[in-house]
Amino acid sequence: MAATARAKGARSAKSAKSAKGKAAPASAPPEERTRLALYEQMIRLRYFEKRAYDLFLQNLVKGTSHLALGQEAIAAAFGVAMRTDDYTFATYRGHNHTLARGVPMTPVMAELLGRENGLMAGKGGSMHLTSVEHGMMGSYAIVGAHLPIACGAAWSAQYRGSGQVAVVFFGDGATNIGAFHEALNFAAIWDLPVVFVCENNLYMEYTRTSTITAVEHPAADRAAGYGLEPLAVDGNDADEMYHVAIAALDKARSGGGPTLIEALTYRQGGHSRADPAKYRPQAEVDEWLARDPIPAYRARLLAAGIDGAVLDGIEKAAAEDVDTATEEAKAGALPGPDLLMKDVWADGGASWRN
Amino acid sequence: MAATARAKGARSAKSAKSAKGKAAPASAPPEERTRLALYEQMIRLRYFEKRAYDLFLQNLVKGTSHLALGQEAIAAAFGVAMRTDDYTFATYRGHNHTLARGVPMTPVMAELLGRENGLMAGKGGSMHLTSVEHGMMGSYAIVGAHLPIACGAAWSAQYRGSGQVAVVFFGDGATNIGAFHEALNFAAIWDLPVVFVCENNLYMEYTRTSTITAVEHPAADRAAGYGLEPLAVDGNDADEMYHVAIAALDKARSGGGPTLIEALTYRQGGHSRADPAKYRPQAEVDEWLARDPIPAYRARLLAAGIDGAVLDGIEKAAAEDVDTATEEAKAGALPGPDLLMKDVWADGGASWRN
Amino acid sequence: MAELTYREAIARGIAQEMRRDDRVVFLGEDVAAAGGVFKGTVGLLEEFGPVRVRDTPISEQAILGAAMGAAMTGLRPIAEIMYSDFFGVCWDLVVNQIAKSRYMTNGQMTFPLVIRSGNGGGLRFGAQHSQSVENWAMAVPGLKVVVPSSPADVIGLMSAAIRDPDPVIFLEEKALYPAKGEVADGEITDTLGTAKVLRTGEHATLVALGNMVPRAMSAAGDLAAAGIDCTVIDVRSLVPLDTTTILREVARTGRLFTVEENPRLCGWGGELVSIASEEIFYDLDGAPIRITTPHIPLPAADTLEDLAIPSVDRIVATVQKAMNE
Amino acid sequence: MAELTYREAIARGIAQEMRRDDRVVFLGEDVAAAGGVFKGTVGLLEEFGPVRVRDTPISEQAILGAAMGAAMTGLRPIAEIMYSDFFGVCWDLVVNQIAKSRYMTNGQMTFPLVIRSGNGGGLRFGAQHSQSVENWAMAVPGLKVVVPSSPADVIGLMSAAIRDPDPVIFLEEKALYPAKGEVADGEITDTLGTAKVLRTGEHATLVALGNMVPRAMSAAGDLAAAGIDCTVIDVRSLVPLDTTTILREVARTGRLFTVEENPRLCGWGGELVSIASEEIFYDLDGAPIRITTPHIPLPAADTLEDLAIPSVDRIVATVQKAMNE
Ligand SMILES: Cc1ncc(C[n+]2csc(CCOP(=O)(O)OP(=O)(O)O)c2C)c(N)n1
Ligand SMILES: Cc1ncc(C[n+]2csc(CCOP(=O)(O)OP(=O)(O)O)c2C)c(N)n1
Ligand SMILES: [Mg+2]
Ligand SMILES: [Mg+2]
Repeated sequence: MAATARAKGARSAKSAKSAKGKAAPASAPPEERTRLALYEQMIRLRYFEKRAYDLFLQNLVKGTSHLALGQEAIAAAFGVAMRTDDYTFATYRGHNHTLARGVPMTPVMAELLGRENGLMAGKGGSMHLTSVEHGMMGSYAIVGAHLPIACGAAWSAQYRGSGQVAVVFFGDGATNIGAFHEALNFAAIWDLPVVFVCENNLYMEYTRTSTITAVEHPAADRAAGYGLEPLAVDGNDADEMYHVAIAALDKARSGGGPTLIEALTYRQGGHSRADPAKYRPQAEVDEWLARDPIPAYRARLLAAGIDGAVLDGIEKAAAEDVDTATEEAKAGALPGPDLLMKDVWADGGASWRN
Repeated sequence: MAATARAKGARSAKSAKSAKGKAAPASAPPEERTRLALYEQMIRLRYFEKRAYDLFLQNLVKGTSHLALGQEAIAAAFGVAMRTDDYTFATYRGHNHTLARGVPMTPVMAELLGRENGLMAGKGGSMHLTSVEHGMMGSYAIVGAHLPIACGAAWSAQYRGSGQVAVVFFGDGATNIGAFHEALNFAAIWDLPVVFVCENNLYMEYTRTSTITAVEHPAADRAAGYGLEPLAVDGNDADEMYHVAIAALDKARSGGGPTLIEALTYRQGGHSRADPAKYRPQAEVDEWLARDPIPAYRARLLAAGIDGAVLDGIEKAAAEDVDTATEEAKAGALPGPDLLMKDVWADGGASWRN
Repeated sequence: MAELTYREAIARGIAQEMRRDDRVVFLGEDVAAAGGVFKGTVGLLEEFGPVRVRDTPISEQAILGAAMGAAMTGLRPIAEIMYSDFFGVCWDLVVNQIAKSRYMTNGQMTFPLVIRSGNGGGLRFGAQHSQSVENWAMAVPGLKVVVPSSPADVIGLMSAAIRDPDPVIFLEEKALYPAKGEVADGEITDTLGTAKVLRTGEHATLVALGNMVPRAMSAAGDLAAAGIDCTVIDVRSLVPLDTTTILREVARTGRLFTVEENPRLCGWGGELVSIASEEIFYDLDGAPIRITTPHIPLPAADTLEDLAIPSVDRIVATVQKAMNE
Repeated sequence: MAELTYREAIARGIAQEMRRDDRVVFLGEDVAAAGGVFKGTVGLLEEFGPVRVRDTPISEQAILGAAMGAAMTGLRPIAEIMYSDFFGVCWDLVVNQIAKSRYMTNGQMTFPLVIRSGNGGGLRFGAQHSQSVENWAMAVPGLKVVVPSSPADVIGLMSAAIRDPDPVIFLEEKALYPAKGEVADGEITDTLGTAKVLRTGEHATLVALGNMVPRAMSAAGDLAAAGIDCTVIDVRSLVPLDTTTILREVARTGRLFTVEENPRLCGWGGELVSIASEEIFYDLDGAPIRITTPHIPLPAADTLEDLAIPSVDRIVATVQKAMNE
């Protein structure tokens, strides 16, 4: 599909705007079971994060935590589109991307609560969710760092001939840090099987990214600088995201090299638990709440003739899973002293002397 | 002139190729005294570096040193075009840019020889030539670092309303490091009076830059990513460089913000004294030796009716200056112990304790 | 006299200096309109305007490059690196450029700039947002390094740092942001390179920095109750280091204990012990002892983080054991 | 048995490991076609081909990110950072990502990778190309740090570093690249975390690293002639640190002298002195003394650089003065 056709060393970049047109594919909607999977994913992510939010308010979540309420369509689309052995690299805003790879809710919730049954036994915390067995290769809390790291996993896949693809999610604000630039050029020249997904939710922490970025589309308008096609898509449309994800994954898997996707979306809440997000005009918030990816998608599925009872079932199951996860997480023990000095080194220990 | 017209937030980049056409200005050649100044500059730089090379061979130059033989037109053009209080930021390959700001030859030569009468009394060495009184704000040896630093000097000029412009020179290889990306975006969003000059001599140290860069023009093809016009020019044509320099400096001085210039040129010698440059095809070297900026420019001046005796005089004077500088540098004392513990701090000392 | 939080003291210190010197400018991420992610710079944009107080992109190299270039051309910039862990993405500017350029240019340039950064653990932020990096900076010639432990010191040392002609790494202890303290009215300024003796004792000297200072003080209280009478010194400034005050107290008491939040290896306490051992070896009545975080990345869970960072109890137990040997 | 330079030993060590394990890949700037700017990797491209030996752009963050991502997914990459000063532009990957990710993920990941880098002064390259950064790395939990001082150790420790399952910072002393030494034929491998006693004496122990080792050895020769009989220890590995060997010798001789090329503050010698003072205080017969480069950026001029870095004469004079006090 044109939106992901690669023009290596492309001398001229079509504007993200025009690409945006192209990005909405003429292709048919995904088949029903795919759409149901997408809906189920979005619902599970939404319910999980709403519960996580309640638990902050009860002061059960220690440290910080970053919700992606409103951005679920992107994580869901890739979660459904990726091969089970593909690699995901996320940021501190990584709950959705972790769950979307099939990581159970309980260890994720328990990690937020700092319990021993947490995904990393409480040693990593909410910003570093990782589950290697699910291809969730980590959540990274220093802006930009994981783009080069994802290139490394892609390089390894290329070297091993495994056909795996690395998908790395990052924000609009991350496009202005040096690591972004180095990773994009590096991936392009080595034709690495990596998909760069910029979740453009318009804001860094409290600053509107457009006020500190030289171009309108922080990712898409940089694509030409790496010989890539600009690609700006609606990150709140699960079907469109799914098509774009499939195309980028196929291209990477077949040796076509990297794709840079800018998915427009919105962070319905604050940057982190500490943030009431007062800096955003109410009109803007309202506009985006109206573009919430989930209700719209539910309506679309009903319009497509899917039985509402099926969707009810999905919602009910997700709600039950969240309740169970909450109980199991709360019941988790606090990590004990034995964990403190474990696993600095591969031998399981932490000794710096002989 | 079109070549420097700024398209802030430009959504679409014209290709560097087309810009190259535009970059050769329709405008009239510089006036005669400007052209003589350009010739004099090029000759002085060329003679100086040839002598520096001889001194390596005599093992009088300590440490390393990086020549820019063949790249003189760029330094000369900016040297002539800049205002005396403008700021220059260069790399380790900075002899030419230092001399072009009017720094006398003796202290530069003496610095290469590690003498007390060196520009920094031998404490900096050839990679860090600096002369604040001449607006030569330093030569930097870590690739990329000085681009953000130049932004700072430009920010300061903007804040003080001084009308000064910062000009920063860097190589083609430097366009793939993160600092390049951060500096360009930063300069664009703050409309900083800074001119970024990429001296594209086709190579990093021993690696051809085109083999590790995703686009054909490492600088110009990135311009659109910062809302800047692509601009690739002939760095071996002193007249063209001069016009481009004047346009970029005027634009910056009048609040028009940054310009990114890619000047195509060639490093006639190796990367550093250690490098015989065997990795380059002889045909390529020959082609570029044929495009040496100096003989061509001499011929052009003669064709324009300038008396050859005037040019002979320029060459004779430059040769004498180089001889004098060599003698004075060689006669310089070796830096003494008193210098070792001086000027870590503004109080002139180096104490870390009270 | 007013009671202020450590957090509030930051804006007060910066504002005090911006009022008296319009060469002082301030930039960083979310520092202007939002008043800082730790709310340490609330009100500065309103008072000094968008030309002197500027929000930046997430471009730490650009932030520090801007500060360095501005400092070498006559301004006195303050740059914020939100968390000190992020020095990792702009370390070149700090250690290779800012720290060295004065020396390399034989004194042609000076760099009157301050880099403020939230430092240290205790907030359950995990390994990438909790480091104590003071020793990273201390190890690099050309940087002054300051870590205040009270609101009054925040103001005084901020003032001194901004007025100082050299680059100062000003580390704000995140765990202390909510800490309250009495602060005098009017202009407050202080002197870099001076340690503070917070309490004088006969038996041992505890030397602490930043977030460890209040813990050392309460440990000293408990130890006094147990019959061990300690001097407590707040280092405040690692470079310049006030060895005069510290060595005097260590020599007088004969015993040295350092309390360091950093992971053990190459911490400032090791440097201090080596200085004391070399210069006042025969005044030491027993082994100098370092109390530090073990040499591990910091875990996120509260129970684990509390086990890692030196606690009052660990300080008390360590000192008691050593003194009773 | 063959005589090899330190420079040649690098390619030999890497080739030895690339032959036995095709998970070992190598990337860096100018390392392949050019064989490295120090000519340390000549022949590797020819033997192992462009898929395993790759030239990169000037993108240190990409280089180390690539190594980290490859290591967590089954490869055993070797990355070159041309000069160790350049860690400044990729420090985040080293200290925040590579060093911490195993611990943060509760052991889900391992990072079997080696970062090679040219380290130290003596070549008149000036302040930005001459630093000894071993202590920057030693201060960060999760990194192993190795600095060989001879061609044989280059091969053996390179082999050990590549086979080690943890990230190893492998610092090659630029000043030693031309140094020659005898090297056994066939496979050579060694053990990380082991110091070497190069010479045994009764009166004092000199502990040195990298480029300072040959200087400590010749100083020991001069000192012996002057009646001071020294043990000389080559630390070789800062993390893990062979405290068993070092403390044994220091306790036996009663005197400790460290010889460090790094600027003084927070050098490994300070850490070592603090360990010795804490653990074998009563075995020390006199003040432990550190011989280091003063705490300044390194000057470029040969005369000045030679004054800055510890010389044989300075070692001899310092030890003599201290022993005769
Ligand atoms: C190098 C670095 N600088 C600053 C920060 C602090 N920080 C954390 S998240 C964030 C905003 C990131 O914005 P964006 O990339 O748009 O991602 P989003 O949070 O919107 O998903 C900032 C500035 C950081 N973690 N790392
Ligand atoms: C961050 C960093 N990486 C690598 C180097 C080593 N190095 C010095 S010059 C150079 C090549 C630079 O090429 P280019 O930018 O084209 O400039 P040129 O030397 O051609 O003028 C390299 C890789 C460095 N100094 N800094
Ligand atoms: Mg965002
Ligand atoms: Mg070049």
